[in-house]
Amino acid sequence: MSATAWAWLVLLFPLLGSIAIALGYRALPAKAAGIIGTLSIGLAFACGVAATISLLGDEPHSRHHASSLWDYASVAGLDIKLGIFVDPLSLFMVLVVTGVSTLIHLYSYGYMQSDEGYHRFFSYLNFFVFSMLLLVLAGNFVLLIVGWAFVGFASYALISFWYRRETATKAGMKAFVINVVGDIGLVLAAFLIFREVGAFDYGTVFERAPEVFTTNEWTITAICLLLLVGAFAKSAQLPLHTWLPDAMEGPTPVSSLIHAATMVTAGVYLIARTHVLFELAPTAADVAAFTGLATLLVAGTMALVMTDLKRAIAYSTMSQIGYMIMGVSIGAYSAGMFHLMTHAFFKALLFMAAGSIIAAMANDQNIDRMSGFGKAMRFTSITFVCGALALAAFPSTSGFFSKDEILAFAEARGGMYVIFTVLGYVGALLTAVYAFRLVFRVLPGRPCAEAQELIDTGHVAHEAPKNPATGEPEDTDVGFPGAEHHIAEQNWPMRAAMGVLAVLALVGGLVQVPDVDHVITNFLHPVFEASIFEHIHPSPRAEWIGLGIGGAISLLGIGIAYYFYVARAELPRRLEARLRPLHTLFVNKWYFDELIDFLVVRPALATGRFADRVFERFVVDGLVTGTAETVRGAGGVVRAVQSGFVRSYALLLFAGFAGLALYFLLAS
Amino acid sequence: MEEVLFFGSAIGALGGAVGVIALRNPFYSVLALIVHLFSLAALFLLLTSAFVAAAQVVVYAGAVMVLYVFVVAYVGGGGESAWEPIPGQRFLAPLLGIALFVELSVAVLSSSLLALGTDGPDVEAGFGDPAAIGTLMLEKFLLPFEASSLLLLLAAVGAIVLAHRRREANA
Amino acid sequence: MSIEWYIVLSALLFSTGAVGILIRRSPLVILLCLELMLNAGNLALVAFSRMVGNEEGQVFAVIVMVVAACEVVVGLGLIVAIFRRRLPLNVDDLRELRG
Amino acid sequence: MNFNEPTIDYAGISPLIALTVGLCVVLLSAVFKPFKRSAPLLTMITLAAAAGLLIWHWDDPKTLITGALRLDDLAISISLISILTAAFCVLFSLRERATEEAGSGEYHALLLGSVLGMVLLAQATNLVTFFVALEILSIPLYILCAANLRREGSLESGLKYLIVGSIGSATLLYGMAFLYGGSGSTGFGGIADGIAREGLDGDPLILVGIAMVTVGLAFKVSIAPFHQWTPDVYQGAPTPITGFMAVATKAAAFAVFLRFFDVALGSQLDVWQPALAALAAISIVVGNVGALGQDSLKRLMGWSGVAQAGYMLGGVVVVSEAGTSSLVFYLAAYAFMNLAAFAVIVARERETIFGDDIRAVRGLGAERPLLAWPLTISMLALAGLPATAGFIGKLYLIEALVEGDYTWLGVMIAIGTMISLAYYLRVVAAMWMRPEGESAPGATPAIAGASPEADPVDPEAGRRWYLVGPALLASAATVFFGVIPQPLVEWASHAGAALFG
Amino acid sequence: MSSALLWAPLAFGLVGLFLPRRAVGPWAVLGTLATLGLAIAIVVGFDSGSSGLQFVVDEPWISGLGVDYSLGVDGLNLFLLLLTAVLWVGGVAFAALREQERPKTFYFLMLVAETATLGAFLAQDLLLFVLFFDLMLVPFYFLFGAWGHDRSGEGGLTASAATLKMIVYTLIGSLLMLVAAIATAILAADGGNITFSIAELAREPLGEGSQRWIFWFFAAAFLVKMPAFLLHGWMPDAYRAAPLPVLVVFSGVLAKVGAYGFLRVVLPVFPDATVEFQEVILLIALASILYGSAMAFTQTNVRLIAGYSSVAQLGFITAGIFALRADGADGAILQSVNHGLVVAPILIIVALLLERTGSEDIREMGGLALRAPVLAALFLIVALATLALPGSANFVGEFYILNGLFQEKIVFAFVAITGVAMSAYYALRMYQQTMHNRAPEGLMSREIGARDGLVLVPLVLCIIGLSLYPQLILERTAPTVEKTVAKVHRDEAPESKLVRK
Repeated sequence: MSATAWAWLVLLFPLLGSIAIALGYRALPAKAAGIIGTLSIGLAFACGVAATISLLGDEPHSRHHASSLWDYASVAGLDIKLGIFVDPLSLFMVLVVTGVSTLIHLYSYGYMQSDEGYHRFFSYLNFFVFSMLLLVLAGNFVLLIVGWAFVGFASYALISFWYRRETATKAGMKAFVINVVGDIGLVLAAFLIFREVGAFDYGTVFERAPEVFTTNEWTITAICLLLLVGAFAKSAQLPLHTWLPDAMEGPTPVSSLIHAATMVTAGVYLIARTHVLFELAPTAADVAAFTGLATLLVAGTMALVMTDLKRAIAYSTMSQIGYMIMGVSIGAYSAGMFHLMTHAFFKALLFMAAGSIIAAMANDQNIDRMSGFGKAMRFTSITFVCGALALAAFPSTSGFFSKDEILAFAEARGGMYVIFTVLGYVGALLTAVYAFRLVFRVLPGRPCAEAQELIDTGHVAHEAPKNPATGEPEDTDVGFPGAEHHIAEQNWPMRAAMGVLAVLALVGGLVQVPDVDHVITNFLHPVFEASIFEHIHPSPRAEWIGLGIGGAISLLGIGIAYYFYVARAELPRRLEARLRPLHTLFVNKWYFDELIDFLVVRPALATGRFADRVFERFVVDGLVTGTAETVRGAGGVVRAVQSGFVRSYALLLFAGFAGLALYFLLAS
Repeated sequence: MEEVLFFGSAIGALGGAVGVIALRNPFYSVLALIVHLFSLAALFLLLTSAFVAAAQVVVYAGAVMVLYVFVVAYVGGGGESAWEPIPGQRFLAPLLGIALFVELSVAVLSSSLLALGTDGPDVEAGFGDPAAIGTLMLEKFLLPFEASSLLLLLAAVGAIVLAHRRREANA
Repeated sequence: MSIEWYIVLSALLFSTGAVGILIRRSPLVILLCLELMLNAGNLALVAFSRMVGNEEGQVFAVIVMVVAACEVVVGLGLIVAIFRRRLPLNVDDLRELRG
Repeated sequence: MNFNEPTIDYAGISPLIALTVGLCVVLLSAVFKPFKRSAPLLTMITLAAAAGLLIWHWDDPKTLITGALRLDDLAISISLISILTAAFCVLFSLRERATEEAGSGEYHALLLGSVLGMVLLAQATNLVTFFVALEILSIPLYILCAANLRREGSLESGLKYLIVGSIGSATLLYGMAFLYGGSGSTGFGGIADGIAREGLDGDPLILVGIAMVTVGLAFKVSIAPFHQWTPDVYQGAPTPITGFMAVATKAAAFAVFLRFFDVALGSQLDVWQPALAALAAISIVVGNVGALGQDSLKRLMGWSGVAQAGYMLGGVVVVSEAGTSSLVFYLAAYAFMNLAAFAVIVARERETIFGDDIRAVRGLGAERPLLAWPLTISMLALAGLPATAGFIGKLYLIEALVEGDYTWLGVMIAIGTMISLAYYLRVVAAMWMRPEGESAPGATPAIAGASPEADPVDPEAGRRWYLVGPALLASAATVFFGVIPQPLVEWASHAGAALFG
Repeated sequence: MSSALLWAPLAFGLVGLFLPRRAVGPWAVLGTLATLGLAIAIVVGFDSGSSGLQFVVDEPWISGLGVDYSLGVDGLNLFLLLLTAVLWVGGVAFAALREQERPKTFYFLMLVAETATLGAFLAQDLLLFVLFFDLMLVPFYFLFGAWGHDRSGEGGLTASAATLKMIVYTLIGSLLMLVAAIATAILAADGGNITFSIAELAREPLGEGSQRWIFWFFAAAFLVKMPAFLLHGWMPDAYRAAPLPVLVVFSGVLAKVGAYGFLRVVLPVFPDATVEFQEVILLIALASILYGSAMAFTQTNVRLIAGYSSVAQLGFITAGIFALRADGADGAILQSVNHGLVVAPILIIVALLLERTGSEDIREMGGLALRAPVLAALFLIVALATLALPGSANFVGEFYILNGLFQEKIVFAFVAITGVAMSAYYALRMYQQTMHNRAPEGLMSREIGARDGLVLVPLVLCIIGLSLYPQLILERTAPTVEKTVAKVHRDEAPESKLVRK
């Protein structure tokens, strides 16, 4: 069976799963939904593997296949088929997505058990996976946009999964609208591409692009910038990132799947996928790279001060994606994708661990209230630490190799790109610090009430949960985890998922060790062989030096974290007091929300209100009533003349007579 | 001589007319109209239309005016108040009158029709005498003539409808 | 005596009649004024008939007299009817219908 | 002294004879007790006979009695419209108060007289006939308007009509005098020749003559600014008569309008065309604007009549076959639309205490669908909405106008129609929709209903065959000719051909 | 075939008048279903390859005036006909599930409306088109007025006032269009014999000068009907007054007739004027998009949200047409169908919400999804289609439109696309506020009933099906559109860009 056939199956299973669960929302027992959901993704993963194998079967040069089912909308010179494009890159994404998703489904199977909306959840989740796969497998820009929007919708649906929470619905709306802005960017890019190249499908576009465009001509730059709008919106890069932290309103598995492992990395994939165009528009590429850099630093600072566990991790996600964007835009494609993969492992893991802690805290996500879970939840803590280590790029962990490869490449490209290496390491320091800040604030220390209860009784029971944001009581009937929580330890599916990921987080990096093996690079090579950066290869020496520095920095970071949060726990307060303005800036997320609110939201609403209150009433309606009034007024005059005096009638008659006669006299 | 006659009767006609509209008491107005009619008849004679003149005297001054007098006597022609309820009427009415007069005369005087300036062609003796008129009426204008008789009938019926004293039966 | 004189005179009479209708309120007098206007027409007709030298105008005039008579008859009939209904014999007071 | 009697084509004048005889018979029937109630029947027979005789002459035009009359398809079609209207009027007049007041015989005799006048007028081809016919048409109407002697409004309308009408005739006469003077002839054809012979093209004498004739005719068809009598008289007159006047008078007057201006004054075209166009525009505006917010339905019809006259005058303005045909078509359509409406008004006037006030038709849709539908259709048709004869009529008129380079007048018609929707649909709304904010029915009776001389209420009037029947018939015709207009178009085009063919 | 399709609803309506009250509803549904059957038959029998007219009927109707009864189907109207048939089934069926007062009249009018609308789409004779275009309004005038809601209590208008406003406002356009149509025919004929056949008129266009003013007369009619920005004054009141089942078809179909008119009449017959005024119309379209969206997200009444979003959507459609490129026009037609398919379910859902919450104000709703998951799901799908989520047919429509605009007038495209973002906000907001968040105190929601589901689900299935295979419409539309757009000589094949390189 050909790779494309397998690829179609990859798409098919999640879709079927989603539909089946949705239609059977009354018939199916809860567990069944979970099982179907998990299985369908598992099958998708299997098919993905099969596709990969059959792809590896054929010549490196011919490792790309397009296949289409039917004409989707092909008239008037536009040619849009329902087609997919299978090559190592897309399959790499397929594997990462389906693989991680399977584990997260498994995790959710346990985690969401006490949730009323169980069917809905799995239906949405499957739909998300389908959309994500559509995104990565799409064979032309239009279908890419479709997948792009579908994941956006799925993310919306899952963010506002607990839809009775005002905070959740608001967050969902925010995420959706910002993502639509991204879509628009893509759509305009597509138009421009069509205008210049006359086609939408990858094959034609990438083939013709070099002869159609001259490097850095404005059109290609415009195209790439528009693509970037889409990428940034999806991957939460500055300044379109504000939706991501709010998205943490959704159930934790969602955060771990969509907002850590898969969807948010779509931007990275997009740039890698369209690298042909970006290499024609270096300016745009640099813009992307610098944005990535900025994001990774800014996000890092925010992650440092957040007291909300999930939000903190979310910011770290932003910053990690910053690395990837940076990587793929400076040409370190395989490195970027590599980091994408490792990040998927450890970030998903971190969220899962955080999830089980938060569950134990009855959805209180405030780390100030957490402590002593090390004893209370041993398994969770271990996995959490694994994740943290990988994130902090602790030597030999997955993050260690992937992050470093990017920086090494930047260094190898030389010139101004060295900046990326330098600041990249600064970011790395930040990362290590905030990662272990979390670890040290949550795990060690005197157990807090919940932790204690857990230690004593082996389970926790709470009064009706409250929305931490608004403090209003949650109504559990819409599907909010009830008073009875599922703690990771006590639930094998969750353990399994976390265990596997923990291992991957630790050893996942070994697939790509300088000088030793280059599994990913080799696998992706056919995609990028035409790239102009293909010749750039950091020397093994440089790489090992880089690794050395990286390891040192991460250890340093961990050390700092220990010093601040364990050894001298009162220091942070003092520091805050010292650097008050900086701290407030970070805590308020650099005021991005306020900025956008001021620049976009308010004006829009103001216009709307003006239109409604003033324009509609006075101009539009005035147009109608005005005319009506004039006519009616004329009527009044005519009827006033109709006085009922026969003599005045006669008068008018004679007047008319005189007038008429006068006209005729003049005409004579 | 003709001038004298013309102006005499013209003044009579005009005077009569003015009398009609100026005199407060309807009864006097009627009398004024009679004067007017007679002088008009004279003018007709000047225009060598004997039959019309005769008809004028007989029909109008005879029949119609008598009818008038009766009615006035019946309803009692009280004078009317000088108060003018319609704004501008008293001011506009004469104005319009003058305007009409001017326009009509201009139309006549500025006409390029030469015959207007003449006394008209000299006509043979029979012109406008009953015989001639009668012939026309029975030949060319037979239908209008008959029709007008029908009109008289209808008018009579109308008068009955309007003026007959209704028996209270069907009221 | 040229025809113009007659026509101008008739025009004068016509206007007089018109003015009369405009300023008088008694229906009786208004009827009289209508007579004036018709007679002005007659005078014009007869004068013209003299001018063009055929009697058609005169015949017309005679018929107009008949018509005038009929109008008078009907008008007087109306006046009588109104009088019988005990309504004021003043056209200004007959304005129930207006607007 | 000898005179050679004119050759008289008795066949040709047979319709006139029929009407005359019928008139006399009806009049006599009033005198003999046994026939007291037979007047309506006799009238109907007379009308039928006349109509038959007219149709008999369809399509063979001839000049009658030494050029006094011209019996052609224009005359015939117009006469038929008048006769049809009269027939409806007879039905409406059954059980009508005015009929009893005036005495059935006299009433119908006068009606027939008026019809006779119209038939004459439609055929008239010389000034004298023209004038006499006009008077025969008008004088009975003066009387009929006042026929409901108990009601002040009726008398008032009669007197107003008489006074203003006589001014109109006097003016008309004076204008005729001028034209006679200028051309030395009283025949339409003669006038045209005379003007040419004397070389009086554009001579003030002639033109002012035309002006005065225009005033006289415009008054008859109630063109603004000579329209003011219309609403008052329409409202005051007995409703059947109003219906009759509204349609028949217009038809006849327009017939002579066409004939006189196109035959006698065709040469002065370029002078009077713009004037008439202007008048048309004025009355379109004035009529429609005046009708807004009228509560009395008859009055409303009066104002709308002014506007409609404006539309129709367009047919005269463009001196063309199409113009004539369209005008005739519109008149026919107009007859159906109006008669349907008046049938309903008569019925409601008799069965409610509101007289002809709009409140009389409120809730009609639920109460009397058989009346509501005709009135609705007629209103929609008058408003020129599609699938009604009214739409086709407007289409026809506008097409003629555009062909005659009077597109702007066509646009005026369109604009007028828009305004007119406001009041036509108000009536429809009253019938079908929940009453607007104003006082609920029965709160205060209408002016007409309230006055002591109110006619007795006949709660069954809404079911009488002689009211419902005509209403349905007329509205059915309105729709029929809206959907299948071809026959009527053919018919009208004959009329057009009569003048220009 | 075309004739059958055209008259079927009317026939059923007439029969319905003579059925017992209870049977009318089902009978009407049957009628609409039969019509739908015919429409489907036409779509099936349609030869997607050809660009010419099919199922042609061409009989002389009023030969005197050059008006023919000529119908035909081609790519432009094929799916609009189908849409009409579908939505009418939806609207009538939904109405039939509820108690209607005066059911006979109600369903009769509904079916008349369907015939009129189908007529407007089918007509290939300019005057026939105008006729049906005007006729469409009449039944809706009654339906809104007599079965509508009185809003005078809440600072709005009474039903009759609102509907009067609507009809007068919209007829202003159509009446001018009547004049314009006639002028077109006569000028085109000049002297020769008149024809209104659109194909004939398109053969050789009029002179620049006359095209200019005639173009605007037509444009006015279409823009008002849509309604476009500044001319939408009638819309809010009408939408608030309308009974929902009627609004379903009204807002679903009638607006499209305007857009269709541009394609059917304006582009082919007035090509030069079209090119000349392209920018002006595009500006109006943009204004509609932005203003409609801006209004839509300030409104809290669900009807008005739907109404203003329609303004925006029609803006898109107009923009697509006046891109004067094949792709734009293709998108416009596709989008017309899509919009019809989404706005109808939305309004049906509004009706259901009204029955559950007793309010149409989204501020007074919330949390309904809890008890009505299915209803919520359906609503969600519709909402997503409304905001043209990529993957929906609406997206394809907008994509084509905007692509056409982009290639033709890049700046306009950039402005227009902001409308997409806004639509995302207001559509989602409408869904969230009603289905999500906390329910107000004492608000008891309930699941959608099976029979209502029977009405709603098929519509939603149509949306989904079309989303999966929009090519269905596009490939049948394309050939005719190509031809139509070619008429304005602006059609560049997209590849031509490549030649430059």
